Amino acid sequence: MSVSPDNKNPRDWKALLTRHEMLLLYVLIAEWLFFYFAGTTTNRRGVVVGFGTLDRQFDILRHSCEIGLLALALTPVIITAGIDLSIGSLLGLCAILFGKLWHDGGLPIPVAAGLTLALGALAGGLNAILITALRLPPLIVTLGTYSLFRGLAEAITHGAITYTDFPASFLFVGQERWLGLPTQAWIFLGVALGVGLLVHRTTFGRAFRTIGFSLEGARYAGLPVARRLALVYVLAGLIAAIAAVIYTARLGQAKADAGTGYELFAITAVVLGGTSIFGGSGTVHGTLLGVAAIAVLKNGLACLPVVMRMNAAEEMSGLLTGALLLLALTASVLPKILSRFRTPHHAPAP
Amino acid sequence: MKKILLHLCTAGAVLLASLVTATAADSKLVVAMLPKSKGNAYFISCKVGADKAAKELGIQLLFDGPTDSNAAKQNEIVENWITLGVDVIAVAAENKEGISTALRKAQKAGIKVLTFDADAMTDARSFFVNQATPEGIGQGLMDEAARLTNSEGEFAMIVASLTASNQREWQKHIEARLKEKYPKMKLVAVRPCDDLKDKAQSEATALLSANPNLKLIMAICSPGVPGAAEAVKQAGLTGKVKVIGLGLPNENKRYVHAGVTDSIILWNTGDLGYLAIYAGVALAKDELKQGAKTFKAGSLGTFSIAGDNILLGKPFIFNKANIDQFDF
Amino acid sequence: MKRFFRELSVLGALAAVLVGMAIFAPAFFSPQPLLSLLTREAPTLIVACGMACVIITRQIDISVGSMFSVCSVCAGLLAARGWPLLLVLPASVALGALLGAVNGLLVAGLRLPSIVVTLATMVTLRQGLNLVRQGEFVNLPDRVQWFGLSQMAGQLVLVGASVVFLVALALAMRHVAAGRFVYAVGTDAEAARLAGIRPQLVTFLVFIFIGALTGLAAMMNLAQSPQVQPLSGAGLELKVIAAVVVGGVAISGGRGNLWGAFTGLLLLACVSPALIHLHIEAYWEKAIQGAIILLAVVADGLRTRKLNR
Amino acid sequence: MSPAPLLALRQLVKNYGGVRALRGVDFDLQAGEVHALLGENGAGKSTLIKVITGAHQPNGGTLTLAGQRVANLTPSSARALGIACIYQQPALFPDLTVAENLALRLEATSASSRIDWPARRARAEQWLARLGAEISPEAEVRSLSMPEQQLVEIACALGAGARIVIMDEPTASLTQKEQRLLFAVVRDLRKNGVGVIYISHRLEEIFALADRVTVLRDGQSVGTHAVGDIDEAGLIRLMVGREVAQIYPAAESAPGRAVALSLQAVGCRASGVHNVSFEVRSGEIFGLGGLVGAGRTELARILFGLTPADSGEITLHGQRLTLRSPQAAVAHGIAYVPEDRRRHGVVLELPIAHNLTMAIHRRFFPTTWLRFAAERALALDFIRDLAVKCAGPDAPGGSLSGGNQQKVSLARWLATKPKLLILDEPTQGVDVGAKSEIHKIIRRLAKEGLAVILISSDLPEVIGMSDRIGVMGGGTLRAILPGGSAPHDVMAAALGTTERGAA
Repeated sequence: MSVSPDNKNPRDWKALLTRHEMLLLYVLIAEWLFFYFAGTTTNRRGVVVGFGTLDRQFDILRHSCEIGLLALALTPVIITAGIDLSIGSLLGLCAILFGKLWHDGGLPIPVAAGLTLALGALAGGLNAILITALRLPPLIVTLGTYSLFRGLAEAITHGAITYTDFPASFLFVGQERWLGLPTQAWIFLGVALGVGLLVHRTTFGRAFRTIGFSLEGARYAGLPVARRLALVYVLAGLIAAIAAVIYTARLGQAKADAGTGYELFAITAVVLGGTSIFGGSGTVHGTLLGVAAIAVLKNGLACLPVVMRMNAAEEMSGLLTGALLLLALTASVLPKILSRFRTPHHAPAP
Repeated sequence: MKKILLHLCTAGAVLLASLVTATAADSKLVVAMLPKSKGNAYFISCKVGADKAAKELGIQLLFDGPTDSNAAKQNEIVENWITLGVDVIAVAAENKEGISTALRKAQKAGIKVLTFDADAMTDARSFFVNQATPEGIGQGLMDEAARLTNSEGEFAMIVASLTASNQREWQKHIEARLKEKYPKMKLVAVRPCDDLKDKAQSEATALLSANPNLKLIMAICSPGVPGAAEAVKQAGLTGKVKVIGLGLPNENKRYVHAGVTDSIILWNTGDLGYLAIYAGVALAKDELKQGAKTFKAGSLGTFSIAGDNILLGKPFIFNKANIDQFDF
Repeated sequence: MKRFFRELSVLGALAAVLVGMAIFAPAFFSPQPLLSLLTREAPTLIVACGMACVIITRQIDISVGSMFSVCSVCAGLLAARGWPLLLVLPASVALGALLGAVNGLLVAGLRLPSIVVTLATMVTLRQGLNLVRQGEFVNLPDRVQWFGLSQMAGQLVLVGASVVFLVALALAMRHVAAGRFVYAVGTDAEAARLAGIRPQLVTFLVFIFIGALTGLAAMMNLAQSPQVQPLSGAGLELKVIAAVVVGGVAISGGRGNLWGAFTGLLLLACVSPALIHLHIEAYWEKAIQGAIILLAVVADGLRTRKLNR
Repeated sequence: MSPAPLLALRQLVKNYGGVRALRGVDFDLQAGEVHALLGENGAGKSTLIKVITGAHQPNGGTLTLAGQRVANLTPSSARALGIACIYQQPALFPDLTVAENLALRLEATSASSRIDWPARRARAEQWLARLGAEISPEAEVRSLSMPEQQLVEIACALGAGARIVIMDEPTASLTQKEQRLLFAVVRDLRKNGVGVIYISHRLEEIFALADRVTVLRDGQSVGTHAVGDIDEAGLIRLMVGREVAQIYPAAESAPGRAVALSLQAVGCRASGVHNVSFEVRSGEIFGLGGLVGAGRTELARILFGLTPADSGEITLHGQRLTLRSPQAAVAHGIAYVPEDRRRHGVVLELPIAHNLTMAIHRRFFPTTWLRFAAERALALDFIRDLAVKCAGPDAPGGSLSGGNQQKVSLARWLATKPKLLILDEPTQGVDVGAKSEIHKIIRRLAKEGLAVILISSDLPEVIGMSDRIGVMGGGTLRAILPGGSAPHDVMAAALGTTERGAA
């Protein structure tokens, strides 16, 4: 989706071409081409296998849906200069609640799912209240809920119970294809479109940016700061719940450890996508590119004969993701550093 | 200017790619092995045996898994292998149901699937290389514990994590055995150590001070055993509080010799890996079919098959007497 | 008195917990096990000191866990190679400082947000270590444990050393100019610059400092058992940050002190043993810890709210 | 004139990348003189200070201190050489105590040096006493009022034993009493042979205090005069390079009869405002005079719902209002142009267009769907109407000069078509040209029937602009005077009977 960020001048094509998102796109293309050529082989039975196959591309999509959703949830949060460390744990909690509602509660899947989404939003609301009503730093609040949500998930299941044996009709969401694409991909794209429009095309997104740049400024402009901030965190909770349902469908099981460590990947993707951790600037399509870049890297590496011989796909992908993030960060500040020598876009206002 | 950059990137990519692929053109049989968690010394020792087998059979072995035991990661890796078109997948399932969906997919794609160490749903694989049934482990550990404590008194357990499914399985069987055979024994606490030795040590220390008449600590994850042993040693309770568990000889030798740890129960993990690979290759070559009663695995000789379980043999009890003969 | 209200309230909470334990589980206070428990926390305390400084400068370092693992393994390997401890210790500290310097360079030099930088280094270091070590234990020669002292002596040395260090650092933060510079930078970097302090330099040094301390802590952990596990540092960062924040160090920088961080750490460290002594099921632990953190944060919120009125 | 001036600048040049902030400044400061520095915003005053205090390095020219040519000055070395600066916004450490703030600025601290807290406290007390300020050295700076912080700043400078003291708009937020104290201090400094560089937009201050005045325009010094040899008109001519015919446009119409806003015994415990009652008619400019801390901004914050009133009645056009939040205030047609425009007035990073529509999201984007074209059009209109000097509607607010930022901040609220417009120090720190333009705009709005409340610490402004002047003090309304009354009366009212005549 090509939603142009509404804080840039669309006519300035040169700036557009050198913008972070574009650079990331180049990286992504290069990455993809590399793996396409290096990661595709024909096996003993003469079948073309590896990265180049359509199945693999679909798998990449399926595997990145949950983290992708969390990244989408985080984008508005980070644009308001906030952060939410709890979404990974919340995914776990929601997965458990979903399983419990369906299995123990005996509710039909759609109802259970609906309730789970509501509960997810509710949990997000807890973050929202602490952050807006008490003006607490999001980092710490969500660090607390990070432990709390995971803790509740374990407390509910005693760590032990695993909900499983979901009906095929439900597993379809996570494992089959619909209209040519993995089913959950449609949900993912839907959410992406929704968040994208919200952030780039509505006054809500405008308010998010304003708050991110200057919270006081927003308040003095009569913007409903508290309500907008709350919205962002509730939305994050809601999307985390959606991710939880998809996760359950993909694995066919709900377990208290679902989504452990996902928040880090999500943050990485968002920052990689060019959203400033200081708030204000950032785009949803940037985030999507960030998610894609990481997903392609992870899956591509697993296809490289060299890496296979080293039996190190997992470690390599982690290593390179970290390195990629550092690279992106450095790249993002380079212009600023250079502009200390060349012409700046902002002379210090008198 | 950026466009040029773009072209350079692609050109570079293609070039690099051609180099890498050039080295990849070998058409060996490919067997992919998926441990629960890569970092875990237990599976590393499995890999040693697997490598040996791979060399003997002249096949390519892929050994990859989550760096922390994580069911979702396991599925993703299996699905990767499917699109890689490997010939055999051998899995130690972190989670029965979770992994099975992916394994069935693999079978549909014409890939031979077997499990080792921890089984998946029976319809999702053709054979299970069974080192020892959960019952076997549970009963073995419980009986050993009873032997050391004269079947009475309090004991505590240290597990990897509250959510790891094989741990739950074993714990279940241990508690079952406890109920039916040792009424005078009492399980006072079950503590997770997140597969961290240091945490196991802290937990065990607390357990010891909290339960003065604790007779024995049973650790059913390999980092847990040395952790618990160290705690007992530091508490100066060597001999008074026994330590047993599932662990690797090398990590525990010093404690066994020091008399802190009485015995660790384990099968020969090297052989487990070795057997799994041999079985896998046999499957791929259609030398191993359903209903077979025995199976010959290279230098290890013949193993019996019960149903679709290839039995490695009884779990082994390491103690002062024999532990030095093993290096894994 | 009023200025230390926050610290005192945490101390109160800790006292309450201890009293509770004294009533319901006096065994908790039997000296030897208690000493052991304290010894287990000694390395964490050292890292917490560093984290407090970092947070006071309005930065954060979530890569300490990975740095801890890397230092442990490297120090372990050196010791196993037969290096004398007198060389291994400085080596570990130096390595830590080096890793810290990388963070510092990126944060202070390129002015990148510390949370993201350290997130990146955390992932990179952890996976790098996995790649190299594949999770294999490092077996240490016996002379390493307790630095070759008797166990009791070793434990006393470790606990004593960490507490002495804490006191020294706490005093330094208040009574040595450098300490005040850290506060100055944390409360307003620009004002600090106008006052002739170099904020970027201070930030850089603080990151080196926490790195070095992590190296030290890794060493103190090494001395407590005959084996090192590469995973050893996993989760350390959250534990430490939580302790510091519960102890009343403001994430917005410039406020709080090490005494608070210390009490905060003790409070959180009590949870797990307390649960064991009170025979409460383990699966409540995470939830309770989360609740404590939230409680502390909410308390802060209500307090600052009153101040702003 | 003494042979070697304390400070001599010759052809000083400073570029920020392409922007030439200083293009050749000559400036002399003698020992024992107060040398006023004057110029529109963006003329280069702030930059000049940054160079003198070593915060920035000049790209060209020479800087000579007491005959000594100085190169690459740093903040610390500048301090060591006896240069101290009192900044517009105090550069203090909010989380640290007053004593420590002083210490950090005064002590030549090496990182390893030990800290002597009692001595710090003692020194702080001594310097604060010398300023006649009742501030505890133990107080955290964040708990101090703006003027109090200013005094701490000055104490820092004095404490530094400075030979050259730079004061950048020091009186901008000081009360009359504190101002007089400050003037006394400045004269005292002069007597002791200290050179004072005094920057202010208030000409009367300059004439009251300075010996010489140098005018900057577009980064160049356009003339230095003894204050005796030049009058206001002359100075203004030098500053803007043109005549500003009349500083305060006369009212072109009498305010209407209809009462727009009426307050009945309004108060708010939290912000110390109590029992305020007055009426503002449509088309009327109601000036709020008084000293800083008198409760004027606090009253404005009540009317804008930032700190809700807990007593009294507010009615707007006969409708009784309860204003619990800014949103509520905006919904009822109340607009507030805040004092601190950089922090509250405009969002510096966002384009002008976004800043303009910020307060009218509801009305301008009824579907919450953004209409970029319409927004740009609206922005262009306002840019034209208010003659905002900018690169276009997409230029970020931060790229504008103070005066133009103020116009944008004003335009945002005009866009809401308010019934009541509250202006808080609309011309503070704004250059003379923009100042008179803003005054014209205010008049026009009043003419169009808008009820305006004008808060200003600049006495002539309040008196010149207002139809009626409400004078506040101690958090309540002390008196209501007709427009154009004598400054003396206003000040007397503001100070309350006790100090009558002293002003």
